[in-house]
Amino acid sequence: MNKLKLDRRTVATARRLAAAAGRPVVDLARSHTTVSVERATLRLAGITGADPDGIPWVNRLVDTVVEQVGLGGGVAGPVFDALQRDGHQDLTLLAQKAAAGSVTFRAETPAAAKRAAARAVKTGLAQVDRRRRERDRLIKRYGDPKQRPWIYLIVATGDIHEDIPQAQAAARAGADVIAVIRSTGQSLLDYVPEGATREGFAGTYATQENFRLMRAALDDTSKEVGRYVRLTNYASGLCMPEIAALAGLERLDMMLNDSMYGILFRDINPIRTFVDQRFSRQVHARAGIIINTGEDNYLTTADAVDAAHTVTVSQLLNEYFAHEAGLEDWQLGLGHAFEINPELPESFRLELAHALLARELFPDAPLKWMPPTKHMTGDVFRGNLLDGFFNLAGALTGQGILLVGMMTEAVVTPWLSDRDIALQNVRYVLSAAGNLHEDFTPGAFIRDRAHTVLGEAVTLLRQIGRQGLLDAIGEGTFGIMRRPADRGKGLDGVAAREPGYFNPAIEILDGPSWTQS
Amino acid sequence: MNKLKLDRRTVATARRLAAAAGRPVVDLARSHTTVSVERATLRLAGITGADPDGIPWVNRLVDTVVEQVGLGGGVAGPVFDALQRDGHQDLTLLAQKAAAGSVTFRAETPAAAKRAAARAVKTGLAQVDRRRRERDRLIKRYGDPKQRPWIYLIVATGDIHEDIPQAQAAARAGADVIAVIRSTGQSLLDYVPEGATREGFAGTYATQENFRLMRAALDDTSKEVGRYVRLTNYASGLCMPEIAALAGLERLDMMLNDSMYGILFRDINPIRTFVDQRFSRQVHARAGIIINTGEDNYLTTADAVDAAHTVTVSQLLNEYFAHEAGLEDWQLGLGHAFEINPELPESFRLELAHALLARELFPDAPLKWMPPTKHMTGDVFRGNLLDGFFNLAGALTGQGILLVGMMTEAVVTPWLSDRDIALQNVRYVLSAAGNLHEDFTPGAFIRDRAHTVLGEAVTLLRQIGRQGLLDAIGEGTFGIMRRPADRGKGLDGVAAREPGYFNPAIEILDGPSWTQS
Amino acid sequence: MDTVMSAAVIRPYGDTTGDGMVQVSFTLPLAADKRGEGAALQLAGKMGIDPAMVVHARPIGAQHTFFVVYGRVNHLVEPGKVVVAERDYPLLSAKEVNAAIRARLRRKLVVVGACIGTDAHTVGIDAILNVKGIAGEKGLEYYRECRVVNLGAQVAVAALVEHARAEKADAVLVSQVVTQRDAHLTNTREMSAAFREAFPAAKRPLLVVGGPRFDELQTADLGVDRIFGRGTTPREVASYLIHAVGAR
Amino acid sequence: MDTVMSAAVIRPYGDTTGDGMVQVSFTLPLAADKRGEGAALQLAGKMGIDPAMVVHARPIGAQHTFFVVYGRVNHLVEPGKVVVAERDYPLLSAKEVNAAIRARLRRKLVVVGACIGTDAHTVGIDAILNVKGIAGEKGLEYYRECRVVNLGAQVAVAALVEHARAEKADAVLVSQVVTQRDAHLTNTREMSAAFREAFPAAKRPLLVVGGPRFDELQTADLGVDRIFGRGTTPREVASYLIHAVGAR
Ligand code: B12
Ligand code: B12
Ligand SMILES: Cc1ncc(COP(=O)(O)O)c(C=O)c1O
Ligand SMILES: Cc1ncc(COP(=O)(O)O)c(C=O)c1O
Repeated sequence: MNKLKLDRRTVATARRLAAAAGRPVVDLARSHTTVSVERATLRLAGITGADPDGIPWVNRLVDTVVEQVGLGGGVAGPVFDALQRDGHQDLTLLAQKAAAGSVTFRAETPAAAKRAAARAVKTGLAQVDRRRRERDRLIKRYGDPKQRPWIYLIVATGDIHEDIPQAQAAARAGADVIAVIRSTGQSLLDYVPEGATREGFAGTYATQENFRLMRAALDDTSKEVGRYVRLTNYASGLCMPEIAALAGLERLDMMLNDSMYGILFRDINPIRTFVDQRFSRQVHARAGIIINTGEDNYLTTADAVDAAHTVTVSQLLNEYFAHEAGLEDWQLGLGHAFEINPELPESFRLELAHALLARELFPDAPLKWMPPTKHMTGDVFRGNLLDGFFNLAGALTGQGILLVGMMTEAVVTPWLSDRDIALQNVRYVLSAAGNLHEDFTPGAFIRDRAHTVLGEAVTLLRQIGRQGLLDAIGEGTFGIMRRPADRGKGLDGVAAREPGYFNPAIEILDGPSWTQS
Repeated sequence: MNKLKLDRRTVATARRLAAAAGRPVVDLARSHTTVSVERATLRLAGITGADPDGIPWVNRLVDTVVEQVGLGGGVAGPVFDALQRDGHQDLTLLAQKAAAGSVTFRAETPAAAKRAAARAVKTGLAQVDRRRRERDRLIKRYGDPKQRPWIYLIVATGDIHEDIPQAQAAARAGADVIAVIRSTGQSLLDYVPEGATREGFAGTYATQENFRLMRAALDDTSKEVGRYVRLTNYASGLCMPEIAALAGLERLDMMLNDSMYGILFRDINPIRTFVDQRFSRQVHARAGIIINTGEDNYLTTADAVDAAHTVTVSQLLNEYFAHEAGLEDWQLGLGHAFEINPELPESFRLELAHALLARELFPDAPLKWMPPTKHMTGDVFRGNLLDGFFNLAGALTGQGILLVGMMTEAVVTPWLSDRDIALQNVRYVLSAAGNLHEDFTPGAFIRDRAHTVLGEAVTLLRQIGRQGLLDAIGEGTFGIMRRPADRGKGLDGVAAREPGYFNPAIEILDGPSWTQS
Repeated sequence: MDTVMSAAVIRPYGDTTGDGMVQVSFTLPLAADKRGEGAALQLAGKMGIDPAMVVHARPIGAQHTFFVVYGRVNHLVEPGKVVVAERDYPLLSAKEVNAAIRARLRRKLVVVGACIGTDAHTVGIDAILNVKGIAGEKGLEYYRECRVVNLGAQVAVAALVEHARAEKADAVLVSQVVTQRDAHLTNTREMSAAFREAFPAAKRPLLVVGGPRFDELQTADLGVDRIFGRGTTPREVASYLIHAVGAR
Repeated sequence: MDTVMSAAVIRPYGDTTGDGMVQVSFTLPLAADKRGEGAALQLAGKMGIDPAMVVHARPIGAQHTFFVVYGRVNHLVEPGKVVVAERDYPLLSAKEVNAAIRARLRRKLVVVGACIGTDAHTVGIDAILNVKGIAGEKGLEYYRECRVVNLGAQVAVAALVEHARAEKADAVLVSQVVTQRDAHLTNTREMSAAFREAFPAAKRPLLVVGGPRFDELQTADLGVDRIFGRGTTPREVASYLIHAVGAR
């Protein structure tokens, strides 16, 4: 598609600048580790369960190791060393002992312990690989959605047992992807809750058991509807690496995973975020999971016209970081959103320009197109209309994943009936006007706007190249949020990798690229 | 505009065939008269008022004349003869006497009486001309709407005193044209009710006083909003000629006036309709009134895809009849509608094909684009969405007059809030996407569909040419309603014009075209 | 008509069982200020919504305001106490209807249909009567053992009575679509009164009325034998007719 | 807070004064059949809608049905009995606020703001506090005589109390946007209880809470001094603060 007649040279320049801006951050990620990266490694190595207060054993274990020998050498070595010395083969038991104060960890790890650690992690990754093959098989059996964009619906009751029937109802009514929205506050928890949960606020906790329950329910529904229904959750917040690992183990299909969201919107420390980010993406790459990036969020705090180019810049950065972590283009659900003030003259054509720019910049990525939220009001009648025009823009510009907007956006988390009304809306638009793109040939207004945004993005990338990405973030470049590199939550969970740093998961994931078997 | 690449020769053929099919009907109209044509003539000559039962004096007078001397010679002669013989100068008084049985009418009319009749009618037409100049002045003063399409809203409370504030509110909120919907049943009344009325069902009676009150109120509002707000009513039903005359006298700006609606949807006799039709259109031509034809109605009883070509045929016939009656292109609000089943795949693109066909066939006519009604349901959320796509289709295809759809179409006559929601909808679509036509270049699907419909229209016109329009109507060609020429209401009010037929209004209106002074 | 017995009590469902959530909209003849919002909350309260949230308030002119309210309604719905016009006759196929007419009447069943009063909406009655039918079902004209006389729109009650008499109608089917100012109710009552006056009870044709806004339980009030609402299909009507005419 | 006296009694307005027409929608956990519609009518009846028309019924899965109901509500709205949180202080310009602070406090007015609990919606509180402001009005940071400490999102109540003490806050401004499971109410109550415990009554900073779904009349219940709802502007807040702090 080249409806915008973008200049190939400018596009290449933009990519080059994004890589230059991202590279130092990748170096940072490669030279640090975090408690969550280490916990994720142990989770892949097989640790499970939580103490009676609900704190996972993996947290108790890693905390003890860090206390005793520090974080910078990696945790897997000391843990498997202790395990071997102890004679035990069970990480969870070891964690319980460690929590009771009866284990002493050592900084130096013998080769045998390292081998044992590597074996354990490989077992976990093999499970991730099996899950991926299982997905491929089920997709072959039940089929992919017939149409693009895929229809993506959220459930957000806070209670996994209300979520499940609602998700199934949505899938039966046409949803291709179900996202279980996460409880407020989970992103700032430095542990992953355990078990099936029923007490989230405006979302349900992301737990391994909830993942499992929902995936199983949607497998049933996939069979019923003859279409593989995908499941999404959030690899975001302080536990991003661990949740990525759990998602791989439980065959989730997509994950919200953005390079900067946690920094900007959860005030998580930038370095913590970038380190966690890289690991989580490597796991997603391996698991065949499609990531959804979070550029849409910027437009809830910044103006969608003024800040349009910051979305483009972020998409280019997300793309660079994703490729670097091993994700392929088909896994890049780069985000953007229909958030221009509807009172602005030509707002719809401006949306088309922005959406088409993303489409043509990333032709092979299944872009994730987010509905209006900021300018939705309690006027639910108008709301449903706006959502219809959002759906139309999605169809006209060939978006890959359509997050379905709800008329009650400004009122409540979606009701059962809201989803039904919203799905009807999508179905009408796609059926009635889904092919209107054949009759859509952007004129000067749309083309000029797209060129302007791309130009502004290049200028901003140059600027970021000069000052460094961390400083740019510190100065409020994205979403008007200022986030200095030495502030924010979770910084105490970060350490520079020490010379002998050992992490078998990273060794494998950083290693020569494995092929999907 | 030539986005469809219509074949000019086919278009010319279609017009030629329509003229051929219409000509015999015009001959019929020129050789007959009806009680309503005669009453309209007397109304132009100055008769007003009603008897204590609410029956207008003009009805009482015409009935008496017809009883005594028949209809075929025209009524104005006998009436002005009697008036002169009586020494009176007041038609209303004469009517009262005639009703009391104390006037004898003669068939032959002396020249002096004819001159008096012509003078009186000229006075009435002069008033119509004054009204037209007044409109021109007010438009110059207050201005025309800034945008196309003009926004057309209905009020339908049944009570002129509720209608007025609602119409004013609508105009303030952005309506360019207010239509006062008529009470059910009025079209079959063979008289025009008198005075201000408050008891209509699902519409308000069309009376001269109601016209006056509403026009005056909208003149106030025009001044207030700095935009001339147009007023519409119905010149339709058994009293079409009289209502046309009253509309001219009271400066209405548009009138619903279709060549076949009364036949098809009110079972009014075809000949009665065509005769009344021609007179009413001559009056509209003189009054500078824009007519709105009723093709949209066919699609409520016939399928909008199957019968698309019947709309085209009817538009061509309406155009022919209108030109023949002296209307100019800018006065032709030819009707069509967004009535394709929204469940039909590609329904929106089919709508675009149909709407664009009308646009390109009648480039100088202010097409009147009607909203979805038939497929509206009690789901008001979906309803508002459909109306939004209707508005978009209107903008994409350059319609002239947009009748604003209401989300409650399937529920109630419009509420105050429905109009407000509907206006917001229109405003959003026009502001956000009003210029999207710049980016709209119909592809093969839309072009092919338009060509198919035009082809089918030509075929049908040929067929009508062979069998005659009256027979075609008799066989259910339009709206699947079968209406034979010798049946239907109001036939007893029709007479062939006799050799000495005298009607000063028709003489003037048929005469060499007057120019607007 | 019957009443169902069922123990359960239910509430509206927003996104959690029992949450009782509903949406309401209305216009009040008040300005769009805090007082107006307070009045909207008052009304919501009287409707049983508590807590109620005014989520949208939009002035329409200076004297009216449109409100959208969301909230939890505290009424309990008792499905066990719901009274509905249940189908108290078997739903037959066209073939079965024809056979039943032959068996029970030994002649054709005569149906006279019309839109009465000033109502000109014939699509509904045509859907029931004309061959074309609706929703994939053919109309009564298609039934070999029915004789259908469809008088069309805007038929005066007196004329309808005359036709019914002349055709020896077994049943008279009347459609009413316009409901503003309760036109449908007024017209139906006028119609049923006229038939009762014109015919002795035993000879009176069955009176059936239909249209999208009728309450199917209002038969006694309107003086008709049966009411059909939104989405009626011809088969339901045919099955009812042979059931009711046969029972006479 | 005050009560208005007004004789009139009004009704909702559809298209005619006094018609009482309203629109309602809800989902019931019932199948989409006549019984379901009957239950919808029953609920409408309990809400005071009579006559009620079910104009739309759509199954959502096998066990739920969405209904749209129109009808006439028979409640009367008494604007005279409406109680609203009226502004009981003068609305000042930024200049006037600054002057009043100088005059009454002779030092800067200290405001500490935050989103508490797990709520991370800062746009609302930022609109009130940041220079940027909202609806063309600048936020409190812009007021020369205000010292604003905006703690941002997801602040724990204990941390908020500590900051308020450390900054010697005259007023604490808390935002709560997430309302699911009454999160906003729970968090606000926790916050006000903590402040009451931590400060003697005379020293306690003014407690102000805001967000789009609060009921402005609920101050006593929530233990705060003032509640601001949907569409609040910074000037209103600033005017209130100097009025209330000044009055202490
Ligand atoms: C088509 C239509 C028209 C066509 C009618 C063509 C025709 N020959 O029938 C035309 C364009 C002529 C028309 C004109 C008007 N219409 Co009209 N029209 C409609 C529309 C769009 C669809 C109605 C329809 O055909 N439904 C499809 C049929 C199949 O459904 P149905 O009627 O409900 O019938 C089913 C059941 O109810 C039942 N049923 C119905 N009758 C009977 C009878 C029996 C015996 C039985 C057993 C069952 C039965 O079975 C049927 C099949 O399931 C509605 C809006 C809407 N979307 O509903 C407005 C609507 C009905 N019209 C309306 C109005 C006001 C008018 C006008 C009066 C406007 C005006 N003042 O000019 C005019 C004049 C009409 C008149 N004098 O009555 C209003 C009525 C408002 C109200 N509630 O009072 C509506 C609701 C639109 C609106 N919101 O304003 N209309
Ligand atoms: C922007 C936004 C976000 C942004 C927030 C960015 C940021 N830094 O604030 C992002 C994308 C991060 C976000 C995330 C989420 N959001 Co959010 N979000 C919104 C959205 C679209 C707009 C809110 C907004 O900014 N309004 C504009 C401001 C100016 O209005 P306001 O907050 O009402 O403030 C005004 C008044 O209320 C008052 N006021 C407010 N606070 C205060 C305080 C004081 C002291 C005073 C005096 C006045 C005052 O003055 C302000 C100016 O007039 C709403 C939907 C909508 N259209 O309303 C959803 C919404 C609020 N979000 C919601 C949810 C559920 C979430 C998530 C929890 C979803 C999830 N599980 O992932 C997450 C997590 C957030 C969390 N942990 O809290 C729900 C809340 C549902 C409910 N009623 O409980 C909403 C309603 C969307 C929905 N329907 O689901 N969200
Ligand atoms: C990338 C990403 N992560 C996470 C979230 C959700 O926020 P929270 O951090 O509260 O889970 C979002 C918001 O939609 C997001 O875009
Ligand atoms: C041309 C025309 N006349 C009249 C009407 C109104 O019908 P009635 O005959 O009931 O006034 C319509 C319907 O919209 C119409 O299109």
